[in-house]
Amino acid sequence: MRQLWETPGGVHPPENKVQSLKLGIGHLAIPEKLILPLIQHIGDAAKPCVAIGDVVLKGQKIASASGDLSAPVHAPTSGVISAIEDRPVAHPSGMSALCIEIISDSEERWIDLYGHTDYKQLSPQEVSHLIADAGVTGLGGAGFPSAAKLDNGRTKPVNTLIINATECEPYITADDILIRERAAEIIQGIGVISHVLDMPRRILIGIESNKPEAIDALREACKSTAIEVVVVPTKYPSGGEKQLVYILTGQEIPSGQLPSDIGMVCVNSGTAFAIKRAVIDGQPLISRIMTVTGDACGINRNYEVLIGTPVSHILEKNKFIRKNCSRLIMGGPMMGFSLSSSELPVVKTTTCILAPSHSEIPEEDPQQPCIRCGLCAEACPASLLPQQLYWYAQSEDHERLQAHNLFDCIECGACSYVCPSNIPLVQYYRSSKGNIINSRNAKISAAKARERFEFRQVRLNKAEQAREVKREARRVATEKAKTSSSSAADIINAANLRAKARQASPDQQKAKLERSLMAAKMRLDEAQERLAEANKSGSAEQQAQQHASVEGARQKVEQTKRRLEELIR
Amino acid sequence: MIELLTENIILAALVSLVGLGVLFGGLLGYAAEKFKVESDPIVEQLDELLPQTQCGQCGFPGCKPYAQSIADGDAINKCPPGGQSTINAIAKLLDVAAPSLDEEHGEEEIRTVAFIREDECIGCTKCIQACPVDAILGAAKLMHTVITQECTGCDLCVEPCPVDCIDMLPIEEDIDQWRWSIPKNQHQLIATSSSTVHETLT
Amino acid sequence: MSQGFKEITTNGLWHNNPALVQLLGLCPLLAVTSTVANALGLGLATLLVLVGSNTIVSLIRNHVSDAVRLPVFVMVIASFVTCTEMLMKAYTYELYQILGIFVPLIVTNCAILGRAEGFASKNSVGLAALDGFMMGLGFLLVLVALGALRELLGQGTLLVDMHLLFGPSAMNWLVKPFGENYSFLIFVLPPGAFLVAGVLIALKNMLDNMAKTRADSHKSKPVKGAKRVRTTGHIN
Amino acid sequence: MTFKQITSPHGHNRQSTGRIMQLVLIATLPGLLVLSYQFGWGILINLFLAVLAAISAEALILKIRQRPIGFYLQDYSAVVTGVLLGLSLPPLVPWWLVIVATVFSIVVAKQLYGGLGSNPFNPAMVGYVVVLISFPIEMTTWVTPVSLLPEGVSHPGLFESLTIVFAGFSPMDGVTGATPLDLFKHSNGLLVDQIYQDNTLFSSASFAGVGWEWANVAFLLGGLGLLKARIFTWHGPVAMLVTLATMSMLFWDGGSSNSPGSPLMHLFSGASMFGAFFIVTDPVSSAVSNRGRLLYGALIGLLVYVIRAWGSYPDAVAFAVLLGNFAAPFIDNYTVPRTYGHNQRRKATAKEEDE
Repeated sequence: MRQLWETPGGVHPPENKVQSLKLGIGHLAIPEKLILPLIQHIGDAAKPCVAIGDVVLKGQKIASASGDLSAPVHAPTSGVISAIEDRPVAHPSGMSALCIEIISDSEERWIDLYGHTDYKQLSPQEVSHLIADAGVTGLGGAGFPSAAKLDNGRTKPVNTLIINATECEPYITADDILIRERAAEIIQGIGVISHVLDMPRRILIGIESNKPEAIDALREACKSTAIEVVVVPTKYPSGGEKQLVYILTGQEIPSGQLPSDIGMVCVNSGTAFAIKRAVIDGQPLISRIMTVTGDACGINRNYEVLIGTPVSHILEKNKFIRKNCSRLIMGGPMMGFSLSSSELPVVKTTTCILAPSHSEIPEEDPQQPCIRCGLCAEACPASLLPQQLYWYAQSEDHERLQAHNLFDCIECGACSYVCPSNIPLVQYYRSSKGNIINSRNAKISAAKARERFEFRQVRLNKAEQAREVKREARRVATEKAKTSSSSAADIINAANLRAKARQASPDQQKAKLERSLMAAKMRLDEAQERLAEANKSGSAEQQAQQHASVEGARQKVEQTKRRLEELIR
Repeated sequence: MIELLTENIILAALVSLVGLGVLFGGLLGYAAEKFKVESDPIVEQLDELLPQTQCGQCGFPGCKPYAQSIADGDAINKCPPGGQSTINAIAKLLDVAAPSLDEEHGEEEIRTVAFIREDECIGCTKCIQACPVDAILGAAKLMHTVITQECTGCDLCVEPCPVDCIDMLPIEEDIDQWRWSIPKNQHQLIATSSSTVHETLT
Repeated sequence: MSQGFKEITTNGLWHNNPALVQLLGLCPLLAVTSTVANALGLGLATLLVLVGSNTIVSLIRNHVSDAVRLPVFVMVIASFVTCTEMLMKAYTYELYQILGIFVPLIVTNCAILGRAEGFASKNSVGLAALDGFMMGLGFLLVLVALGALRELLGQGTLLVDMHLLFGPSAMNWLVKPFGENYSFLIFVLPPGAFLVAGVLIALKNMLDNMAKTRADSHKSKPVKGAKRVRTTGHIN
Repeated sequence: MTFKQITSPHGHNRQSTGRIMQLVLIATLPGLLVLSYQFGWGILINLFLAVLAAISAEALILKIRQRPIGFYLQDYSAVVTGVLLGLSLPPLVPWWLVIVATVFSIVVAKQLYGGLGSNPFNPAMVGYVVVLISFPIEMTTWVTPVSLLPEGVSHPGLFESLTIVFAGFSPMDGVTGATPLDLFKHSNGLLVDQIYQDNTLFSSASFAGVGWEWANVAFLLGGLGLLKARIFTWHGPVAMLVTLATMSMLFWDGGSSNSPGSPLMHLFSGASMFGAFFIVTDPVSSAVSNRGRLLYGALIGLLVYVIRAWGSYPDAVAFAVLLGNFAAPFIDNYTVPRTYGHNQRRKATAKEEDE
């Protein structure tokens, strides 16, 4: 038995995993429309590389990665591009982002696939490129582009590869069922990853003790390999990357750093599966295993769902009853976010659609004062002091918040879960983090503005000084001319110079007047348009008003014209 | 000498007091030289806290002059773009009570950026001259445009524009800039019965 | 820095009251206000010192270098405290014994040094003396109010021991509104002083707030943005 | 279909402040029963008066502060304060004393600081201390435990108790007497053995003074129940009791005339157990981290012994707790736990340096 380390804190919410494990992985009919957000991962949004009306094949790239930290998007089925526009996406804000919509032709015509069963012949770079090109991102939660993660791991020596199969959130069973049914493919995927990482010294699969069947399947699949299946005690949130690393190795990822900084790479088991598909089968990431559960759904099970499928399509096929549903959650109950609408599409990071009934997850009770009971501090897996953070978040004391390591909070929700006063602690932390980042940014841009302002002052001063020098020189010259031998030639010269200087100005004046004439005319046109409109539909008062403004504009035009003529004369 | 002092108490008192005075005076003078505090760069610290919009709403030509003026004892509530948070920060720095914003200098408004309606711009360069942070690009008789990232939203360019083609637009929040908001804290709401508390939740 | 008579008066008695607003001189304030007589005694002594020190400080203000002003002020104050102490020994010896160390401790009362530094050293003699008187009076009034409340709440009497100040005829000023056996020790002890002083400050703030809201409703709104200047020079 | 947007986590372990307070109330029951058996109706009258006053005072202040009354009363914190006060005040004290203590607790110590969660001091102990130093005579008169009552004398009945409390009659002779800690305080010059022999309070006791020993055992039981229900952690109470025991062990010199008493006597006399499990564990006014609570408890244990042994009051839990409350923010400052991924602990007052 491998030694395990125990993380501080943690909670044991009811697991509720049995419901969705009664049936195996199911398949859904292809929806009529698929909506593919261009940003389904951490980093920069992908750039569309198709146009409206294009016919695309299943697996065809429709948006390519832009920059290092980005991932391409592929068509999940064959069909026609019907829109490239802002649509509401699955995001806690409920806001919109650029999406590509495909109307399916339900023919499922694939592009040609090129698998690389002989990937070991390829260099790690080439394999990583294959992964990047298939649009594989972390399927567990945040959606970090996998190739970027592996590349980053390759820059430093990696001695440990950790496969995260803990799935500690209640309700979610996507990884569990995937392992049960497709363990062998996951192991193949791990092989690909370890090839990219130059064969790390040890490979550990962390899996929670509440998945006996999956554990057996993994052990069976790992028999002839060096991969070690490590069963960790069931506790939320042992599936957090930092927590799992500590449980398995006793090492902590230093604050603000990545696992690769201590020679580790942590990959989700679903991601390993997607990498296998991408490299060995040549299939881009266009579908994922996802749990559909909650009492408001008649059927609870896992599906292999095409990315971009609207949630409503999935719910319809699962005997969803709206009136029973208290809220619609994407992700698990602890860290998932509630959806404002069921029309939003499933993305690469969607692990679960949870539609709980009112009795399952009732309305929150009103918030009560914090009594500093300390339950939150006991539950915190990062050993923070949540009640102090809450206090400082309320008073917006950013310095103290940072001194209390707010940014080490992983937003797991354990503190809010145990809080007897129903304080939405996590929301306070998220909001404070946002405020701190905003004020950091504001500071940076203020510094920039100051720099520009000061530079401008210096520039203006210089110009002024130069002018002053010239003026002074002129004054000296004229005085010299006056006092000394005021010869006729000099006088004439000076007069000529002055005249020249003056002549320049009428030109400028003319230009200026011309400009204002143009502007005045433009305004007159506008005013007349408005008058016409008012005459058509407005009240008498409006008409009179518009009339007056037209009159005013006309006068201005006349006036400018007159002045221009005077000048020319 | 000592005899003289012991016999003449008043003289003794005088001598000892004068002696003490000289001693402590010397000590004070020495300490004043030895532990001299370098001049406090308070102006820099104040300038750091001001929003650097350079808008002039405080009545000073730029943030730095206002910072100087605060250091000289001016009121700290004259900066509308910075708003209450800036006032609080300055008050904390100076260890004084934070007043509320002086409305004679304007109101705290949401941040905006200038936007030039480009088809109306006649290329007069007045806004370029007016911009305190050189955030407007353009040349004479050519259309101008605002570098949005550099614009501080001071609106100094709006007034000089002869054709009124500059708008101050609020910065729109997109999905990247969206932040969670602080939850409404019900127990601090002033309410008169528990039913209203429940209502505020929904 | 020239303030009018009215301003100095209201500042001393109310707006800038040393005890309620500046929270200066809290040590005697809390320690000796267990009865009206104590409070009045110490208040009068402080008043005397404050007027005297303010006057002298104002007189010498142009002859003292900045570096040594504080020692000089303290010296001046200490002289007056000594005078006062001697006076009290001479005329109200029993009260002096009750007040004990707190009479010499007037030297350390920051309210006095504060006024010397903050006002007397910047104003003419007349104004400084007036300021000393008004500040002293403000302090005295708070002391007496505190003393009266604590005496009443703590031992159920009012104006006990007044004969120490005003002679034997004051013996029968004593009032016992709650009967003979009343006692609520906490108000006689220092914690009670904190409580009562806190309540007094709260009361003052409440009155101020009420006055402010009343004044605000009359005041015309200032023009918004009236004081703006152009940071970018003149635009023609 | 549109849905309501709610922040994560979704779901909650259904523990609520009100429920925690109810459990605390239930846990005081064994102690209440033993006290009532030992000292008669006075305890129940105290309890009733204190709870009534606490609820009324809380409601009144909430009304003045324009806060929802029903909502705040539901958290039972006022009731808990009332019950704790009722249990700690001597039986058969005048009614107004109970009212003064409770009103002080709720109004001054709790609501003036901002209500539940914002009070730096334990409200019940503030109320107790206020009446203790204001009315020393009333507060040091305890009722004799039932088994030590003289022949033919019994505790006053309910009606009689009520007249004593409300009409100000004094109880019969023999009904009141000293407490074990009182005895130790006021029997200078006697060997501990002599004290034990001379006083029935000890000679007929099982281990630490008739009446109080069983009341303490009952509070210990209630406290262990709360510990089992995970209402609080073991750190505070255990630290306090261990320190108290250690101190009394260190200064237990086998029973000389200077000895302040045996460890057993200290642990099971006065308000030791009550304080350890019902006062020290008050989350609002204690230190927040587990290490902090260890220190906090230890400090209180130390202070209890110091005041009992060398101070002028026989029992000291209330004073020790208030002093501990003073120190709690200071303790918090130095006991911030080490965060995951950081090498060093930080002080709570530390401020982030801008990088």
